[in-house]
Amino acid sequence: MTTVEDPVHTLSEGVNQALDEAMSDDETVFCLGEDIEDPIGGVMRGTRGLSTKYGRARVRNTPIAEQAIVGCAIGASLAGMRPVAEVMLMDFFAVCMDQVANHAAKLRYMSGGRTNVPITIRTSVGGGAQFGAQHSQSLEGWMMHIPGLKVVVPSTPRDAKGLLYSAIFDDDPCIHMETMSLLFTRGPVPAGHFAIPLGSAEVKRPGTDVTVIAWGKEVPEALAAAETLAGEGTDVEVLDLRTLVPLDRQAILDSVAKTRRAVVVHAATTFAGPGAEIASLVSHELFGELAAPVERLGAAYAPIPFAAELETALYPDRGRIAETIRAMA
Amino acid sequence: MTTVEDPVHTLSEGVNQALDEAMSDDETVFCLGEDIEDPIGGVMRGTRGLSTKYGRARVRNTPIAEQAIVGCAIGASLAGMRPVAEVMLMDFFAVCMDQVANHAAKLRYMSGGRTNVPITIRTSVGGGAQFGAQHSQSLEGWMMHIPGLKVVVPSTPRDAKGLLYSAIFDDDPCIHMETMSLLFTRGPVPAGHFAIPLGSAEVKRPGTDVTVIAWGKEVPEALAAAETLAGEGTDVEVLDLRTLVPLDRQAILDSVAKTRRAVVVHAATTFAGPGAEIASLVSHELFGELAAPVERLGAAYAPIPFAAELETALYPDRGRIAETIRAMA
Amino acid sequence: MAEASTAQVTARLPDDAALHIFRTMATIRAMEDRINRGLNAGEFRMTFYPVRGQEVIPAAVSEHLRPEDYMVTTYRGMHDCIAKGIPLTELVAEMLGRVGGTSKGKGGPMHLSDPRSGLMVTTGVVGGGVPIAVGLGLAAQLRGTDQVSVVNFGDGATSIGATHEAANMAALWQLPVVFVCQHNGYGEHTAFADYTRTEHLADRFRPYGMAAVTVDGNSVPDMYAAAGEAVARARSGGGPTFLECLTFRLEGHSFGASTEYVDADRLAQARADEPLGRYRAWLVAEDRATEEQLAEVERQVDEAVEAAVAEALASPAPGLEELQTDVFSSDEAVPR
Amino acid sequence: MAEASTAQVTARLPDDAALHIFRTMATIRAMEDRINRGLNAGEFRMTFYPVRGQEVIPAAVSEHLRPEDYMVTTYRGMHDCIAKGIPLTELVAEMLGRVGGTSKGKGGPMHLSDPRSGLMVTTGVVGGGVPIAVGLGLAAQLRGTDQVSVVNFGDGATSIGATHEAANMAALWQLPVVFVCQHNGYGEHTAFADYTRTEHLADRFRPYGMAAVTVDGNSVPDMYAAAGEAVARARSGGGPTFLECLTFRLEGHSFGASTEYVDADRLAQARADEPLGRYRAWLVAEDRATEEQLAEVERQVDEAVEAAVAEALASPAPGLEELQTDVFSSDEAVPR
Ligand SMILES: Cc1ncc(C[n+]2csc(CCOP(=O)(O)OP(=O)(O)O)c2C)c(N)n1
Ligand SMILES: Cc1ncc(C[n+]2csc(CCOP(=O)(O)OP(=O)(O)O)c2C)c(N)n1
Ligand SMILES: [Mg+2]
Ligand SMILES: [Mg+2]
Repeated sequence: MTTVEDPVHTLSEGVNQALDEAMSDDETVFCLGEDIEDPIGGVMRGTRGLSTKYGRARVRNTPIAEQAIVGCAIGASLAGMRPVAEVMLMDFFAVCMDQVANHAAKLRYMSGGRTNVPITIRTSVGGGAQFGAQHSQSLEGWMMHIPGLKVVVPSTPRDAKGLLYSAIFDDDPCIHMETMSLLFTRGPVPAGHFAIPLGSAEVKRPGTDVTVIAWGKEVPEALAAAETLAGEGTDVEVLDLRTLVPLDRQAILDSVAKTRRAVVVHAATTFAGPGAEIASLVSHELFGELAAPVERLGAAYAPIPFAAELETALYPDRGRIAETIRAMA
Repeated sequence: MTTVEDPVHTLSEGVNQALDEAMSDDETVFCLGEDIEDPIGGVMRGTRGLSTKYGRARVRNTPIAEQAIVGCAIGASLAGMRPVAEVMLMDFFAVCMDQVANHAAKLRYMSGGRTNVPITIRTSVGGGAQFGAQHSQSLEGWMMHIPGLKVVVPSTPRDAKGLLYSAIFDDDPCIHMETMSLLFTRGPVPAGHFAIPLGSAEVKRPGTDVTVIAWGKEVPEALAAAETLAGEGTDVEVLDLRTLVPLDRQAILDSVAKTRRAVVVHAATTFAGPGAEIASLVSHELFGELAAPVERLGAAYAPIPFAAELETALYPDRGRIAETIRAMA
Repeated sequence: MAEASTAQVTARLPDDAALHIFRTMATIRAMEDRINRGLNAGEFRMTFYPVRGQEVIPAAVSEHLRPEDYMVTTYRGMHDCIAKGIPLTELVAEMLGRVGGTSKGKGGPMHLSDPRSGLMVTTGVVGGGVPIAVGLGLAAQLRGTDQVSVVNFGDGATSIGATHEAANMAALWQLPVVFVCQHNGYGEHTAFADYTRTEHLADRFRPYGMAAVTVDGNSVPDMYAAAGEAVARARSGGGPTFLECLTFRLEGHSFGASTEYVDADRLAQARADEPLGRYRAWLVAEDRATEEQLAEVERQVDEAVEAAVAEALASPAPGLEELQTDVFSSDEAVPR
Repeated sequence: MAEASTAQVTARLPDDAALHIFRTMATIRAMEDRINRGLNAGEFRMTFYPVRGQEVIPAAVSEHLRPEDYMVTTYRGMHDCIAKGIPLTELVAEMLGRVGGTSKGKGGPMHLSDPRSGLMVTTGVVGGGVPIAVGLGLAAQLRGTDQVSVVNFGDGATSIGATHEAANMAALWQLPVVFVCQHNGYGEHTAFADYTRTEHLADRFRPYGMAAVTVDGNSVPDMYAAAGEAVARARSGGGPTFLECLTFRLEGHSFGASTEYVDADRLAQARADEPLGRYRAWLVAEDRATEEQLAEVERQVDEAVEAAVAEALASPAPGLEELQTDVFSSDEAVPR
């Protein structure tokens, strides 16, 4: 657990520390991506300082060529390296999904276990910053649907450090989603070596009346809604899934079995989105035991608009989460 | 409705007739894709005869370059054409998702309605034919999750003709999924002009005890299971969604409101798959009115194996559908 | 090379074109200056991708284009949009996310488009617009019109696959496409020499079977001549051309972004030699225009820009009813 | 050109290599013939992509490789797999979907791999393996080993973006990668001239800053020499090479597929001049081997192939417990 002594850092610094620890622990870890070398150190600063510390062989800028970036990481991993590739924004997975879904995810199985792909793909997830329809998408739903990919979405600096470290040393391909709106939020981060196992959700706020299941961008919104509702006498439990694959099924079912009410909240589009899996799981496993239907709150069905007023309306926020919960009581 | 006089054709012929009708009706309709010209006329024969009839300007072979194929279709459509692009297999959308998801799906919205993308992308969907992990995927879940794409999945020759014709003349980008295992199955197809509006599911078999919601590859399996169960006194309704976007929400809810039991069956991977949207919808809208939890039957969570014994076990079939329904009684 | 060709082509730049190119460049510069003032003063916010130093390219290219010709560009495309003729007020309003914008504020600065002026797509995905431009060219060819499709992209976009797929297809079908590679020396924070060993990008595209030339993108006479040949070739059915237009990015990747990775001397020198000032002096020196004429043009474009920004700022944000319109041709198709 | 270089390089093909190349080619041919017999007789089923006529390329390339060198190939890669040394029984068993296969029957003919023999990936996606091979080369460079990474792909794969992204990256980083483009004249049912205006594919890759040569892929001396230079260059840190290996596809795209779109005369002539027969005659004519020696090799490889197929056929199908293993490193991660 986090202790009071833990120094405070941003989520971006948590990412940076995990990369630093991993590179110093293991020669086979290296980073590749666009603009990741110093002085820039990544457009979101995740790799800042690392090319200076470990050299440009192990922290290398690439051409603007995501298929080559991810494919190159896959190849190096087949030869025993642990590459950490950066795809600048999650929207750009659309140009390299063949390497991600048809190769990284499938090579272990297609080789009957003779090869494996221990890569980590770090990516920034936009949304809420007026970057427009092509620079704001949360596409974890695509990744979850492809057997063979692990999907990690930290919402705090501490989780970012611990989960990314585990992802890098995991023997399967991991997608590490770094939520832009949280990158510079601050929180305690254990110094030195620190890992959080993949597949363990965390109760970010215990409660008894309703469970909000969230990840990434929406976790702080859920916590804020919980605060508001506490004042109204409703005790909300906030479960941060942290990894979507592996999915902490038990944590979800235990919490909702207790509260008998569930709301799934994410920044991805609601329709055919990741929340549908969680909602179906809960509705099926707890059939007859729920006090209300499982609610799903995600982005409205539309490309992400530029105008701030529209973009704000697109995403679920603390207000809509609170409203939804009130209506379930 | 289909009349007894309708001539019998394969699903592939239904596709071919829709293309032929559309090209003869409208000069702006043209086809592009790999190996679509005669004598081959498409590796699945969908365009057979059309380059001979309409010339190689309107039915044109392309290089092996799906980003260029789809992007070229988008550009031509912005200029008022109605291109029908062929992506040989759905797995290959992974190399062109940027054009599909970041451009075709978003351009209308990103231009505030000043432009639109009336393209149709035809694609064959494998599965069950021992083509292996990279040539067998059903990826409709990816498409449904991207606002702006329409998704069409005929299961009969008649539906293929009527739906494809509507897709070609629809003003939005449509993905037309042609299920390989059904391509050469036969059924009545109305001669001449024939269109089925997008967004209308069809009850392929009326029933009162349980609703099986299916599309594409799994529709015949559902019908076969229904026959078996009829003999056991269980009356199964089979609802073929036919289009996933627009989704015929009303047809789904009406049927399940009547039967109070629902099973969603598809060839796509179950986890985080399209069935989760349907199951969540039904569980939410009919909360408290269902006699059993909504069941989801899809492909097991694994890359698609080559060995026939394993591939057969991966997909839901008539046997597993029947078992599942028996267990719900 | 720039020298030589300048000499031989100068003659081919008519006075009216020379002046109109100046007006276009001055408008682009005035708009960028006005946006910088607004951003620095906190008058408004937007993500802005500077085009300073790249004005010559679209100004010269568009001189050969008609409104019905097609153009595709990128996030760094304000200069292309202005040169192609997007009304200034709609342009600024869109960049500000106002309902009076080209996309009612739903697209934003990275997604400017206005089919009426032929600006069909602005994409934020590197390389994403290139295959689309090929399709616009195919439509013109299939229809038998003599429209031309021009696609603008950066040097960094030559590293991504879509650009190559599109080039091969355009050459194969001899489509009326002009590939305008605005080679400003950087892909975001990475210098050209750090992402490829290719010396001249034109050498990569010639083997597809298309004309491919390297031109001084900061020289109006050179750009005017090279673009003229490319557009004429496309219009007359001669197929595509790749123009490697050498220029230099005078600012950071986006407004306010650092340039610490850029060689300071080279940057200082490039700024001192910036193309608008260079061209202005050339016009006077060559007796193409008088100081007074140019000052008058500058006065006019400042006025137009000022008016456009004021009008745009007066435009309200789009209403919430816009959130789920323009998703499909009919709102009924939108899943609830 | 083939003529000239043949003359000058013949000397450089040592007798033992010449004979071993014959053995490799004969094994590939014997396996293809055996598979055809099995398929025609209905003895077994599989999707099969003929390699007949392309045997020289991997036989000559692999002569310069070590087991620890890496190779990546495509669905049309049985010849590459055999040349790189995948045990024949495991190879056939995988193509038949048996548990004794390289992937326990879970991969199939399009996904043969065996890290022990250095065959790392067989992909079914055109162009998909090229960036992966670049990464294998990068691993060797980072580790400071002198391993070489060889990637095989078809002429049609030069139209797809991934191949270009990979080429630029390999050249930029001077990686030990050999790009072996097996130019057999067709991409599925489309002829080379119908999908590009490029004359020599090597011209497209040279501008990335790598050595790029066009070689007669049906001539053992030429292929042996060109591959030798490329592999030596890679091993010694000299960077990547693109080899455009000219050959001809003697069968349809896949077993049983039509060849109606292929010029009948050209096909007949190519079949008459097929490389194994041509090479066999050359070995005897050049006194590199006697008729008896070659007949003995053929007897041995037939025997080996026959034994491998028999053993593979005796291997059972994978058990159902295999369905969800090898998805992740631990089965617990598999969602229920
Ligand atoms: C596919 C993709 N990868 C990465 C990015 C992030 N990105 C935006 S602009 C840019 C640099 C592009 O450089 P260049 O093509 O030279 O254009 P310039 O910005 O210099 O005009 C990058 C990497 C993107 N938008 N799309
Ligand atoms: C991305 C992608 N598009 C289309 C296909 C379908 N396809 C399989 S093989 C093939 C032809 C490839 O031609 P070439 O690269 O010359 O290889 P060859 O088959 O001649 O060895 C095509 C189009 C594919 N496998 N992958
Ligand atoms: Mg640039
Ligand atoms: Mg070929």
